[in-house]
Order: sequence, then structure tokens, then C-alpha cells
Amino acid sequence: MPNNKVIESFAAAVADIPDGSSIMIGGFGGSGGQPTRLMLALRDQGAKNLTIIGNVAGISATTYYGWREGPDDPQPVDQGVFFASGQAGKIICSFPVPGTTNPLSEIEKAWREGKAEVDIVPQGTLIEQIRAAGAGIPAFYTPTGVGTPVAEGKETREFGGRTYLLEHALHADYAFVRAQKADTHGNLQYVGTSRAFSPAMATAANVTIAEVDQIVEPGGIDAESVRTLGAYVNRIVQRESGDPYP
Amino acid sequence: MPNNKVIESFAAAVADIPDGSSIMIGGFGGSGGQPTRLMLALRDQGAKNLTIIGNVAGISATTYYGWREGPDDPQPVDQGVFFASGQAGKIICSFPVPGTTNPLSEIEKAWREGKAEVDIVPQGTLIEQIRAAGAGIPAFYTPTGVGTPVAEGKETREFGGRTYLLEHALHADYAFVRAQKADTHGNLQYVGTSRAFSPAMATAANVTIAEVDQIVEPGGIDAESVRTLGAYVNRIVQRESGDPYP
Amino acid sequence: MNPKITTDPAPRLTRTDIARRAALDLPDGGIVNLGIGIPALCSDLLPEGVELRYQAENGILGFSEMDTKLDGDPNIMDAGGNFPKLVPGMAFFDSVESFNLIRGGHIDVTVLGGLQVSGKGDLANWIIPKRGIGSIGGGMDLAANAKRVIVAMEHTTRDNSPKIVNECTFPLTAPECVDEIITDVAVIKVTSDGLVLMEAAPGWSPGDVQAITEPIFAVSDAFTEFRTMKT
Amino acid sequence: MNPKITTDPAPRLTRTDIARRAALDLPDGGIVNLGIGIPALCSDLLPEGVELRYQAENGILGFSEMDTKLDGDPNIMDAGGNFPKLVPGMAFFDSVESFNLIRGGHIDVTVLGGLQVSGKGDLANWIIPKRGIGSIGGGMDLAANAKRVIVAMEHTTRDNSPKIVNECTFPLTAPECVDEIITDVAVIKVTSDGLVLMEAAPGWSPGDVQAITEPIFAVSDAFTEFRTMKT
Repeated sequence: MPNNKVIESFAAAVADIPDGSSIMIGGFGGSGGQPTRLMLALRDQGAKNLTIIGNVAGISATTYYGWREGPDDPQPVDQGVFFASGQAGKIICSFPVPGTTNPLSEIEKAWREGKAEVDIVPQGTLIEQIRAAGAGIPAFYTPTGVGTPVAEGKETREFGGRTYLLEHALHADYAFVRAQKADTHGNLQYVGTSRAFSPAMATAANVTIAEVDQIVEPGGIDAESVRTLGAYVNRIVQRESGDPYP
Repeated sequence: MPNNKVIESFAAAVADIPDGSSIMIGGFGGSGGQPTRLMLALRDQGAKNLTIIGNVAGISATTYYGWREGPDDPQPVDQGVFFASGQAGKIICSFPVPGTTNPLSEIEKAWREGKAEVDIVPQGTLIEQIRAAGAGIPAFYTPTGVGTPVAEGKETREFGGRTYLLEHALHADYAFVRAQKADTHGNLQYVGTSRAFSPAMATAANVTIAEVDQIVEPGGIDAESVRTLGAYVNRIVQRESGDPYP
Repeated sequence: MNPKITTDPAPRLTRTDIARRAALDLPDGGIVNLGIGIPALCSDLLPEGVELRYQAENGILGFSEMDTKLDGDPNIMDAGGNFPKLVPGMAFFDSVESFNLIRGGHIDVTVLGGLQVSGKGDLANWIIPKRGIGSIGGGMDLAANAKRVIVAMEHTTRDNSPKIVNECTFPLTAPECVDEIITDVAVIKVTSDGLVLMEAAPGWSPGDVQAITEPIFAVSDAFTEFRTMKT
Repeated sequence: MNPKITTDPAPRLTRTDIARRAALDLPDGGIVNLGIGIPALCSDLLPEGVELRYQAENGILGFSEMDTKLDGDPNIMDAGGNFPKLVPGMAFFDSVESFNLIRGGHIDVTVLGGLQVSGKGDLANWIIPKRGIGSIGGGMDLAANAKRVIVAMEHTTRDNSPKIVNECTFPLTAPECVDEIITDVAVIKVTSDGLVLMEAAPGWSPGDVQAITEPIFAVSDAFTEFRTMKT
């Protein structure tokens, strides 16, 4: 039964990602739930002309948002890494920049230089677009964004006397997700608030790659505790124990 | 902190349901996950002109679908109970009748006599309509039902070269759900395949009433194991231990 | 319209034979949803070494065998009301997730029963018009959205009328959704150019099958006897 | 347009005072989402005996207190990057469920920061036009869909221009969404008939507040001094 999805290294798991790919980055923003090792592996792999899809995208590296600040803790990594490296030309996210501009985040820097298109989406719309892609729903109506710049160029329609926006499903070529535990079928279990965008993203990409602390045999995750079905996961990579990234 | 939602009896939990209400019945069909005691309490309460919203609605009582068949096991109850009693005039569901008409199910009997409107909806559309109601989505597009009688009178639209139907959110006045465990905040935990329609229905009704085997203090359900948030649940009733219904 | 024939050239196969042949087309390790009736029989008839991960609409993925007992746990069932054996790697979930899997195109194969299948692969299997009421269940979602749809059914009605027809006269479950039809006399592939006969039951020639099949089919270069009937 | 005034009749209140007053309007046992900035301060300033169940966008419901440590578990945070104390009855979930709660209208109250609020209750709080880039986060979903929206902000900009304006000049977060505005000088209710002044800081008359508020407001019959400032 050909269900073993374990890949030996992060480098191997991202090796085939071509230029021009769209990449979903799971979690919420900050270190918990971020697939940091997959992100760094893709940075090292060097694919160009990427579109990044995330949530809180570029605020940690300059503000420590969602990262510990102890002296032995690692420097924050955020989705700005793909803009600092010149690999990404576009980001779709809800929270690209922090309140402060001193220092400038990598995404804002790239945007100011005209090197990055930044598509800012309400968080609830973004997660629903991703969920829709995985669920076979091509489009849906939402009240969020009506009467704001988000509505520009979009259809509106009334239902029951309230106005709604038509929003479309958002697919990606690859999704990077981060979980605490995987079984070899690809079933995933998360801890606390680390799941965030990962379960929906896992359903919405052609290839879903999971970065996990621990890989167990089938049965190592209880049938009641699976939060991402193995059906959605194509590749699993286990971190080294003691990895300083959370 | 006024969060204790425990009601002393099934009769008290359904006492205020007025004539003309729409009632969602959780679970899938069959005994597992069916809020049987709430259903029987509403039958005894006698409210009239009800609209029932369920999934597999009326096949157990005549076919034993989803019920044990041991000599000490109780007779099956299904959503036909509200049609046998003359309380319901309409049902919205995916599976109202079994393959066989001998004996006739209560729903088919009522339908043949012109006493019941039966609105048959594809299961995936039905659960998505219910989920949409709880999630603030007034309408969505689905591929299911295109080119079939389900599409009659509905808008169609193409996305990416495929045709989809516009389907609307489905709310209810009350939802009856069945879980194994509740805490006093209304957080629910389910076992196995018993959850089915219950978690979505809990989000889509004005008043959600949960029938559970056990009520525990907050903390008695682990934060990782909550499958219906207490935010959605208004009333909780604990069954008597040893209840013969599953 | 083909004339009805009244005598068969050889015995038609059994429901079990149909299911065994359908089981041959289920991909090892694949995610499969089996409809009620003949399709449900497939799970006991898989080729040696093949293991599937079944999905059922009521919120379960990963079971691979059924229990035959009648007094199983009613909280652990499949959508047909049967009791699956628990296996490592299974997962339970709600109906929203279950239809995300189905409608989202994450089911590799579904095997469904059929009342009629048209030459274009239209499927009708949920209502008999003269009864006036029927049940859709998860069938429309599965037919419209599974990656591959196999219909397993008898080739004709009891009065020997074709169930494979030019146009379905029964209300549809989904248009142009069927990839393969497996019956008690034939295996027929649905292609964009029409039907192609792949296999026939022992003793049945392509012409014999055509005589009880309304649309004119092509015969595959690889045409052979029903593959599960060879020893 | 009101003329700008240059001297205040009495000191304006602090950010903590604003948060303490907003906390007074949070319903005991309610499900509340606090935005970043002044709103986040509310959780430490609840009246005695009041306990809330906070929700945060990143998938947590039911916490009622924050931890002040900087080295908490990064897998158990709120959306502002703070560490909640674990309490019985909490739940963790994913972002889909989190926005089902928000967009579905299951949040009793949200307290948000503001750059501008119009006389109709339009809110602008996500982007400063001259910067050209901003962050929406969960703010638009909360503003458009919470049962009750309280804006907690300073009454004017640093150069004493009104932030409560006839029409927002900044891009909106959501139109006609604000129910109540709590500032460092006033509590103002948004009604379908326009703004109504409910309370003012000690030493501030309705006229003093009006002088730094662009839309003309009515003064409530129940007008009183800022309620949290009374002893």
C-alpha cells in the first residue's frame, strides 16, 4: 500500500519546485505553526518568480512578533525572506507590514522599490478563499470588505437586504504546513494555536508538504485527533530534534 | 460568569419551541449521533407546523438502518416521528426514503397523502448550506446538482469553464445535536462517526440544544478535543445513565 | 434503437462477479468511496495485496475492511450502516470535512450503482420517476466530483430493457460523469468519442452485448474476456 | 467644520483610562475580541467579578487573562503575539473555525482601535494613505460582523485634528459598523439618528468635546462624567 510519504530532508522535499510557483505558507504568523525549515530550504533552493500566500507575512523579522526574545533564541524568520532574496514578486496576505516603518520590513522595502506586488486581503476572506479551493467551491459571498478598497472591481450582491462581495477560491501549487506530529499516511496533529491556516492550506494545493517534529507509524495519532487528513498531504519531513526554531 | 447552560430535563429544554419552528436534527441518520431524546421530547411537547432539517431522515424505523438489531435493543426512531405525529409539514434532507416501499416509511406516507413537502438536497450541498449559515456566508457556488432536477429554478454560472449552481445558506430556529460529552460552557466532544451534521448545525441555529451522555466542569474536555465550541451551544441536557437508545 | 433480444448467448454474471471486476480497477492505496448495493460488495473482493483507504460520507477515512456483525458500535459506522473494522491511520471527522474531501476532488475513485447510464456518461441512479420520491444522499456529490466514477450495475432491467441508453429518461444524478461501466455482461469505457467495449462475459461476443445496449459502442483493440473470469 | 481649539479645558485621559472605560461595556460571560493597541489593555482592567471569554483570530477561545512573560509557548498565543494563561474550558481551532465565529456573528463585542470614525459609524483603521501600504488582518471581518463594535482611540490626532469626522478621508475598514466610540475625552454612542454624547472627561463640557469633534452630536439626557472616573 503505497502510502509512505516521508522525505529524508527539507532540501529534497522542495527540490522540484519550479520557478513561477505559488506557495502557501501555513500557520498564522510568528514562529508557532510556521514551516520555517521548509521556507529556508526553498530560499536555499533558489526558485524564482514565486507568489507567496500567507497570513501575517512580513512583520516578525523586524518586530519579533510571535517569536521568543531570549538570548539563546534564534533570529526571527518571516515570509519577507523570499523578498530579501529576490525570489518572490508577489504576496497575497492579510498583514504584510507592522505598524512601524523603522526599520522597514523586507516586504515593504521590496514594495517601495516596485519589486513586489502586495495583495492585502481580509483575514477571514483569505482563509475562506483557501478553504473554498480545497472544498470544491469556486466562489462565495462574504459581507467583509463591502464599502472598502477591498471591494474595488468586485461584484456585489444583496441577500436579505445586506450587501455582500463575491470572492473566489484561491489555489496554490504548493502548501508548506507545520504540525507537531504526522503519521506515515500524512495524517497531522497540531498543538494549540499553531494550526491556524495550515489545515485549510493543506487542502488547497496541488502538493502539500508538512514539516513536523515527529513522524509516527499509522495509529500513532488517534483517529479522533487527526486535524489534517492524510488524503491532503503528499510529503512529510521530520525536523532534527533540538531544532532551535520553535 | 453566566455560562452555565445545563437544563434539567429534555422536556424543559424543548418546552418553549413554538409552532412553526424549523428544527435541525444532528448526526447522520441512524442511532449513532441522533438526538433521540430531544426528538421524543419535542414529539411529546406537541409543537405543530414544524419544518425538519436532517440528513438521512426517515429510513431507520422501517429498515433498521443505523440501529442495532439485538433482542434487547430499542425500536428505531427516525425523523419520520414528526410526520407520524402530524407535527411536521416539511422536511429538507438528502435521504428521506429507503429503497423499499414495503412497508412505507412515515415520510413517504405523509408525502403520498399530500401532508408533507419533501425537499431533497444533495448531502454535500445540504451540509455546506448549513455550514454557510453559521459562517456568515449567504450563498456559494457548487458543482453538485448541475444538469439534474436539483438545478431547477437555480442560477448557474461558469467559473474556469465548469458550470456551478448558486446555493444559499440554510438557517434554523433550533438545532438538536448529540454529543458524548459537554462541559458547562457548552463545549462538545464527539465519538467516532457520530458527529456528522451536528457541528455545523450547532453554528446555524438561533438556539442550539445538545443531548449528551455526560456533563463535566470546564476543563473536563481538553482544549484540543473540543469539536463544537461552547459559543454555539445554548442548552445542554444530560441523558440518564443506561438509556437504551445509543 | 436496438431490438430487444430474448435469449442470452451464455449466463450473465453475478452481482459478486460485477463487484470483483470493479475491485480490480481500484488503485492500491487509493481513497475510495463505495456506494450501496453492488459497489459495497467490492471491499471483500479486492485482489491479493491491494489495500484501499475507504471514505464514507458520514465522516470516516482510512478503513479497509468491514465487520459483518450486526451489533457493532452505532457511533462507528460507514454511510451504509455497516461496521468498519478499526485500523491504524483512520480518522473521524464531521460532514463538512467529509464533503470537502468529496466535492474538493480528493476521492480517487467512487463506485456507484446505476439505473441508467447514457452514451455520454450521464448517470441516473437516485429516483424512479413513477415512485415520485427518492433519495440523493452523497451520490450527486460523488458522481460530480470524484476523480474517477465507476458504475457497477446489471446491464439491463428485469424485462431486459437496456440500462445503457442513448439519453437517460430518468432524472440525472450528474451529467457526463461516468468513466467506466461494469455490468453482468461487459466492461465499457466512456470516452469523449463515445462508449468503448473493453471486456465481455464468457460466451458473450461484442455483438451480443451490443444487442442489449442502446448506444452503438466501439470495440477496443484490447477487447478481451471479463478479466476476473480468466484463471 | 469646527474650528480647532488649542487649549484643553482639563487634562485628557490616558490610554489606560480609555481601556478601563471600554472594559466597563464588556458583558460578563461574553465572547470578546480585543484589537491591538488600546483595546488590548482592556483585559487587565475589567470590573471586579466580570469574566470574559476572549477569542483571538489565530484560533483560541475562552482565555480570560494574559501572561506578561516574553518567553511563553509560541504555540499558544493570541493574535497580538501575547501569551494567554490557560484556563479550563478553553478551545483551540483553526482559522476557518475562527472566522466562522467572527463572520458568522458569534462574537458579542469587539473593541478596535481607530484612525477615523464618521458620524454614521464608518470606521477607518487599517491604512494611512500617505504610507500606501497597511495591514487588514482580522479587522475588517470583526468590524463588519461582530454583534457590537466599540472603537477605543484618542479623540484627535497629535495636531489636534478631529478623528471623529463627517466623512472618513482614510480608506474604510467597514461602513456603518461602529456602535460606540470611547476616547480620551468622551463616550459617544452611534445611533441611526447620528452621534449622541453620553459621557465626558472630568472638566470637559459637551461644548468642549464638540469643539474637537467634526459631526454635530446630540447630548444624551443621561449625560454624565466619564463613568470610570467617578469614585
